[in-house]
Amino acid sequence: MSILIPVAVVSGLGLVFGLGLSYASKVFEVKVDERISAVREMLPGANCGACGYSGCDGLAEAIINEGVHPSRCPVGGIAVVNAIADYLGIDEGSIDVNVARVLCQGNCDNVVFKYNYLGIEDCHAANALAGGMDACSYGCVGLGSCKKVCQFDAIIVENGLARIIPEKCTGCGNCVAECPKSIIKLVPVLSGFTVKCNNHDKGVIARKNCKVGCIACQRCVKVCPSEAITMDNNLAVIDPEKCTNCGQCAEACPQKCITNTIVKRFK
Amino acid sequence: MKELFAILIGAILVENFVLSKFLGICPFLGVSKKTSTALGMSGAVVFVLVMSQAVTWLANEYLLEPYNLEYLQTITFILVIAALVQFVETVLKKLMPPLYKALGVYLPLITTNCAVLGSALIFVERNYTFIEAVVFGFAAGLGFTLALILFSGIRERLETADIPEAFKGMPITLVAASLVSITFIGFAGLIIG
Amino acid sequence: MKFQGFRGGVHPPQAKNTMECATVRMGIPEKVIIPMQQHIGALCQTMVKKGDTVKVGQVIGNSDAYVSVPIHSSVSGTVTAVSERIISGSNPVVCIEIKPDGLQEVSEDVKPPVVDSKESFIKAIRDSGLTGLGGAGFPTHVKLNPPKDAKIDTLIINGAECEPYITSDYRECMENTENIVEGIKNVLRWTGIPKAMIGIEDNKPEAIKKLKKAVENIDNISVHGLKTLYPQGAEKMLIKTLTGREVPPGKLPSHVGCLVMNVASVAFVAEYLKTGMPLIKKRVTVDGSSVKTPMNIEVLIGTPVGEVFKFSGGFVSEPAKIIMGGPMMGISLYSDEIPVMKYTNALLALNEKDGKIPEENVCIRCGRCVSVCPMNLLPFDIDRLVKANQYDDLDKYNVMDCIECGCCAYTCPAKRMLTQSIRLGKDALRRKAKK
Amino acid sequence: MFKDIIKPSIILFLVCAVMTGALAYVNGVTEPIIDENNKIAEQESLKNVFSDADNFLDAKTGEELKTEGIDVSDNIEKLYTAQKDGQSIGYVVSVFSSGYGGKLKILVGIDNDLNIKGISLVSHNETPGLGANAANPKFTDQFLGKAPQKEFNVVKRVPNDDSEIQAITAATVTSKAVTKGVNEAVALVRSIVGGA
Amino acid sequence: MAERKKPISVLLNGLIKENPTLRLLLGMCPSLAVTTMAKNGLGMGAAATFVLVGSNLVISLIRKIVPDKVRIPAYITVIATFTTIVHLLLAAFLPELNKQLGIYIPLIVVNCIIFARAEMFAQKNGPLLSVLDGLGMGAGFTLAITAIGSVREILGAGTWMGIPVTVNLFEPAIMFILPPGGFLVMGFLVALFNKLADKKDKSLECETGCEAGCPGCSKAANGGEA
Amino acid sequence: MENMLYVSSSPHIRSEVTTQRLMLDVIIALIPAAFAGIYFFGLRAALLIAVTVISSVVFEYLIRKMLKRNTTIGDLSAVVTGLILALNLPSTLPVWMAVVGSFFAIVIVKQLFGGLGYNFVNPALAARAFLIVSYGARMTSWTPPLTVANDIDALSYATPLGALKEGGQLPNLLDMFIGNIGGSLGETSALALIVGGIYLLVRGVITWHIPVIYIGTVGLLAWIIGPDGIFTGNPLFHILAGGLMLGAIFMATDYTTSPMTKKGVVIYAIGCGVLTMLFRLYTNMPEGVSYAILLMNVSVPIIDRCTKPARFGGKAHV
Ligand SMILES: Cc1cc2nc3c(=O)[nH]c(=O)nc-3n(C[C@H](O)[C@H](O)[C@H](O)COP(=O)(O)O)c2cc1C
Ligand SMILES: Cc1cc2nc3c(=O)[nH]c(=O)nc-3n(C[C@H](O)[C@H](O)[C@H](O)COP(=O)(O)O)c2cc1C
Ligand SMILES: Cc1cc2nc3c(=O)[nH]c(=O)nc-3n(C[C@H](O)[C@H](O)[C@H](O)COP(=O)(O)O)c2cc1C
Ligand SMILES: Cc1cc2nc3c(=O)[nH]c(=O)nc-3n(C[C@H](O)[C@H](O)[C@H](O)CO)c2cc1C
Ligand code: SF4
Ligand code: SF4
Ligand code: SF4
Ligand code: SF4
Ligand code: FES
Repeated sequence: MSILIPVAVVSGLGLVFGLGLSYASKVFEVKVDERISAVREMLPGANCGACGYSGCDGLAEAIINEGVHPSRCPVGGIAVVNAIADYLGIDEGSIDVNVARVLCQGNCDNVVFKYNYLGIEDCHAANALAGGMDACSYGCVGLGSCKKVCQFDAIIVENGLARIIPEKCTGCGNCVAECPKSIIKLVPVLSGFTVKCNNHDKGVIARKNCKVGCIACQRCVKVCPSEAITMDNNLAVIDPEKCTNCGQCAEACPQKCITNTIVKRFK
Repeated sequence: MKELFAILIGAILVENFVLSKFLGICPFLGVSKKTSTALGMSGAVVFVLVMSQAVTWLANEYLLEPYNLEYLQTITFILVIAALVQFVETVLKKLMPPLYKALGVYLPLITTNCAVLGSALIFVERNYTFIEAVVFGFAAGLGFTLALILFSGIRERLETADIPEAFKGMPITLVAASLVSITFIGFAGLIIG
Repeated sequence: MKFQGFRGGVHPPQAKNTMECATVRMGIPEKVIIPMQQHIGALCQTMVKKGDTVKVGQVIGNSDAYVSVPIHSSVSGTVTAVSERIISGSNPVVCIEIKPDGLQEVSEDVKPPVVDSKESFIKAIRDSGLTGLGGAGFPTHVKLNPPKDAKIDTLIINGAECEPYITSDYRECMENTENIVEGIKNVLRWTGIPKAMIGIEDNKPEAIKKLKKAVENIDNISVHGLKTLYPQGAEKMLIKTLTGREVPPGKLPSHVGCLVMNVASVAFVAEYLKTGMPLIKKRVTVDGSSVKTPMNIEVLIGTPVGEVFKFSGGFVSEPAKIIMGGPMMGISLYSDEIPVMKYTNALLALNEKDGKIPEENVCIRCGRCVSVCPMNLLPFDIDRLVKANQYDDLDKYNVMDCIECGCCAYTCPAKRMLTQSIRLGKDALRRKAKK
Repeated sequence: MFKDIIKPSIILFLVCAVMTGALAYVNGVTEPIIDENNKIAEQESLKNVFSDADNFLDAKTGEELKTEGIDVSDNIEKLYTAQKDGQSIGYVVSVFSSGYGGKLKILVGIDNDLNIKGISLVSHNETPGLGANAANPKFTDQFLGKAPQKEFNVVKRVPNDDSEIQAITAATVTSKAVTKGVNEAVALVRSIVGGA
Repeated sequence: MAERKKPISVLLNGLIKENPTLRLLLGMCPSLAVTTMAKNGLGMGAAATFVLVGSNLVISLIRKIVPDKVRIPAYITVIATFTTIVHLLLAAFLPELNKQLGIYIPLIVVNCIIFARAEMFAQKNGPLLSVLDGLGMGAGFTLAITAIGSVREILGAGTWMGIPVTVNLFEPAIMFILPPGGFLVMGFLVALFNKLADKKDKSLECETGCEAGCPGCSKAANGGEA
Repeated sequence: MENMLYVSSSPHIRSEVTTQRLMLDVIIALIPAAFAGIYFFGLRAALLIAVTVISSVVFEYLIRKMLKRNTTIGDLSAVVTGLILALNLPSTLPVWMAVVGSFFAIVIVKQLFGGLGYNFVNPALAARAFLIVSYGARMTSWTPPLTVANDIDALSYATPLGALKEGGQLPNLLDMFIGNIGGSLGETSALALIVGGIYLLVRGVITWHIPVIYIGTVGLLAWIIGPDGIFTGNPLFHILAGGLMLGAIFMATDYTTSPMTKKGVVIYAIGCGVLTMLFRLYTNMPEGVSYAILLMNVSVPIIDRCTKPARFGGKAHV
């Protein structure tokens, strides 16, 4: 008896609740798509918004509801895309693994200053005042606005110049959008030689303002065996498709503004 | 009436669940980042506390006491609470989507919130009547709300504060809770009634 | 009339050293540099090229856009360069550099306009090249032609001149009183606005007296002394003080039936209607701790500021900072090659001590910035969020309402760069909106 | 139907049944022990305040005393009769009082001659280090001995006579609360044994 | 969960890397409420460990047959049973400790650690691993709250496990055994632990530890924003 | 132009007021109260003041060093905290406890949260609360002022509010005004505190709102809730007693822990007044100023949130 009553009471409750809950969940059923949360789990969870949706949740919803391809997420890399594609049973597609690169070498030693900036440490703030304190109006301001938006700690600013650590960069593109000088570009990781300058001034002016800027002397254009280099408004541009990474341009450049940026990890 | 008032003030200020009784700390720490979420959670807690006090009181009075089954309090109460919460959640989701949107996400979290079961255990300990138990639940919920809202304001301020690396996140939150708790000691000697 | 006033404001030291300095006319400079954008609105296209000869008053830049005004040559001479330069903003602006020939030959296009209707009046104002001379540089013809549904009942003439140092508007009132009154009459006549109010801060009693006298016999123009309180001259504050009306956020003065013009702007209207000579010169206050002789100078637009300083007698000490405009709102220049522009009303050269901005300390939450902000904003909070890069929460703080008066940063004991921070926040919000 | 409703319910039912069964079993084992523990604990605590006694009769509650026509204050919880060798030699009164942090429960042992034999704070919620020091013998021992004709009084200095109780520093509230409880207990016993 | 877990690592996991109290911040109420003395920490820890092991075992055994709809009530029933058993045992054999721990013993049932482990671990793993996980987590919990209890007892009462240790060193500061002291000591210990524990692994730090939707974790906070 | 020009965003001028100057003014304003404390409680008071000020500054220096941050002792806020803490202590407090108080104020309440401007409760008051809770007996053993010391039992001297609670002899109002009563070493002399307060007002360091509304609320409530029914209270007694003057003039006005807007300040000051009287009249504690201010400190973020000024030309947004 001393066992029966308690068992009856509690399991009776259990039965009632079991029935009630099951019944209620049937009556009040609201459909949710489990796939969304599954996909959400697979995404990296950085919520960086690089995909163009409101964070990872947004992309997960879009992948399921709008059929957006998982390669929209530039952060997770192939592994994530594969996993999601496997889960959904769709084609993996191709994703370009990009990495950000700062197209400027004008640190405090190389570039000439035009004024003494007193104000908030922020590139936009300085840029609003006559385009920043560097005499070269195209170059890195060096106050680290890009660094503030990089969620992966991939940017360091040293000696007035932003530098990206390619091993950490996921290619999310946040910094690209943030830089007031638009000198950060996403390039395929495997592209090697890059003109690390963004200056479109005439050679004379460029030389006056910066020790390592492109002066449009065209030596690289002439020396390139694969015709991968063209001049765009006083600035040499290398087409990564054509570039064979031979490195002759870098040697020819008198300003040393072409460098081999290929990273060991990706070799 | 005076009794009820004493219970009300007592549970809100003197024996504040969070700050002096240590009940419901998890949601207090987890959901106090933003005042808006804190409001949502508080609403849900008050709601569930009042309902669960009523239901558990009835269960205790009519199921357990008659058969001398006090030792089954824990299991019965928690079962009743879990079922209640889940039921409310399901119903709200269907019938009152706006309210569900506001409170719903917090509901499942409340099952494992000490405050709900704790206040049930406390009314048993103190032999409260039905009304007293419900008022106590309501007051405990208000006390929780008060602490949570004040704390969420503080945490929003901490968000942009220049906190030492090691203390960022939970540690500073706990230290802040400690300071808030010190200030509530002021109420400890409140003579009610 | 009851003083309604606005909330907040500060009392920076007035330093109006040049009150009694009658305007001196400066001659023709070695060269003039005329930027193709000296106003809010569309950039002007250059109408001349290198090597062309130009005459005084000749249109050298113009645009088809409505919100834009033509730009005239202030000298006669030869165009020596058309090139992009950085003036003060982030983007380079096309500038025309002219080497004066010293003859100041006037263009044949310069002749008094024929005004016989509102339309022809507006057109004449546009042709005059007038943009607000109060400092904002908004094309006046746009202002004078408000949307059809806006019923303007008051023309407000801004003679507040609340910034420290500057006295150019005061000199305008003292030296050009008739033109001010006549300009007002013209504007009233052609726009159909029934009455005008002139507002002048009460630290300029002479100007108030003089203008009062000038409008003695005119019913619909009145002169009002205003409490000396920065930023009394900001149009929203002025409207509030004079009429008690508050211009709602994001709305224009016309929304509350007002139109605000600077005293120099109206005086120029009168002058132009009489002579047809477009806007090619500007009265500028030269002052600051590095300047030897503070004075008011009438300068041809396009004159490099270095030459203006030289004309005034040079420096007592090497300037550490040059400001175009007042110390509260003005723009600091990176070079003395920057030219005087239409909206330039003062040039200040400060020495090392005055030019340096103290370092930022942490906010002590003293609340001073909140209590001085005339727009009722919470500058410390905006600053806090901007510094933490939390732009998402910024919308709630009405950042866009800020008129950048600088009261908050001026008053902050921790010397926080609040106004700059808020500008940064505005900038970020604009960028976000664009995205 | 079965899969959606009946099956979950049955399973929950079974889980509950099995689990409660186990519980009821454990309870069956522990219940007597717990009861025994409680009894022993009660006797111990009574003995603590009345060490001469060897047995305590079952308690009468405040209500019961009232029905017997004895004038008791509402704060009296229970009255135990202390026996030695089957003879009633005194009483133990369990009395409530309200202190700084809420209710205090005090046991006061008083013999038939109105000598206070012992005092203990059975439960309290006073601040450790302040009010909680009232549980120390250093404080409670002040009450031992013959109960005063009038009442115990709390003072904040060195007591002049036996009816004065020196308050614990910075915990006057607690000191007064305990004293009030003792006074009520003495009053009750006094009214039972009469005069003396 | 494709990868196989090593029993040892499962056991040790709870001690440091995922210490339920100091890293995942689960079950905060007992961690704060009963830790006025080191002894209470030990007792509470032992009781909770018993419940953890028991419920993990039973749940991992029945996980396959319990349908989703009644999963929560079923698990809770199991946990509540073990809690009550502990309660009864304590009352019978350690009545003093039972009195000290008060309502926090029955409250073990809502201790997030236990439910979280049921959902996160026992639900997905076999009985052996689940028991080990329970042991590890329980040990981690015990260790943590005993540590908190020790600090509070020494600073606040000048004793350790009831033995006076600071007699003439300093007057103990009572605040440490009152509620504010609980929060304060906990805060410092969590800070210390964060520093000691795997630094790189920042994501674990309190915010995303718990996947059971337990209140302490960021899911709760984010849920409200969504 | 040979040298590089400075370029910065407007405004280009700044007012004379600096953080350091404000703190210096507060220190100056506290000097009369400090001297009154030394006069009434003797050299022990001077010792405590010196110890808390020095230890506060040293802790501030050390902790900033430890956290590898810039040194901030130059802004003098640590001196203010130390000074105010000292004025809140009974003159008999053991010196090491005062040092522990400074540690709590500077390290735990202030610097852990980021230092000046970031703490959300008043450091000195929180430290006082910590000491009261931790060493209650020591923190409430008042000695009489030296001026009346000889004839009364030194250990059990009551503060006016203590006397009110216990039904002792109430001091006369003049003694209370001058400071010839028991209490914390800096709170007794209303005269000295008011002199300091006027200095702060004149220097524009504080506005009248908080002190006047706070004290006014206390006076009003004291008058309304009198011992013999409604409107029979003695407002002056409550105004001069306890730490109200010190609290209202120097502690409730602390920038960092008071609201930012005028409306907020009014709510805050009324709240302080109401809570003070609640604590004084309805709790076992004789004194309520500390906890009242601390509780209002804690409410400041929410007050700030609810009192955003109305937008110029429109309704407040959110
Ligand atoms: C985009 C834009 C449109 C404007 N349109 C008008 C207008 O239609 N009518 C008018 O009176 N003022 C107009 N203004 C001018 C403003 O009212 C104001 O005079 C100008 O922005 C300068 O303000 P401030 O002098 O207070 O700085 C406009 C300004 C801007 C920026
Ligand atoms: C903070 C601030 C201060 C201003 N001070 C003056 C002033 O003193 N005098 C003035 O004419 N305009 C001043 N302005 C500009 C006016 O707001 C407004 O643009 C001008 O009076 C319009 O006249 P305008 O278009 O003829 O220039 C100020 C603007 C701001 C934002
Ligand atoms: C945090 C705190 C806890 C206190 N705890 C007690 C207590 O447990 N018992 C008590 O009598 N007084 C306690 N007090 C002190 C009372 O508020 C009151 O000051 C004291 O009882 C008056 O006694 P005295 O006249 O001996 O100073 C406490 C005060 C504080 C601030
Ligand atoms: C008017 C005024 C009052 C102050 N009051 C206090 C105070 O009561 N306690 C304190 O620790 N610091 C006080 N300070 C100093 C400083 O603001 C305080 O330490 C900050 O709270 C630290 O962030 C005060 C400063 C000012 C300007
Ligand atoms: S460096 Fe730029 S692209 Fe790379 S991760 Fe950081 S923000 Fe994204
Ligand atoms: S790369 Fe762009 S954003 Fe980054 S520091 Fe340079 S200018 Fe600033
Ligand atoms: S600059 Fe902007 S925020 Fe600052 S006082 Fe002026 S309007 Fe207000
Ligand atoms: S004026 Fe400066 S110190 Fe004061 S609140 Fe504003 S930002 Fe902070
Ligand atoms: S242990 Fe989580 S709410 Fe109490």
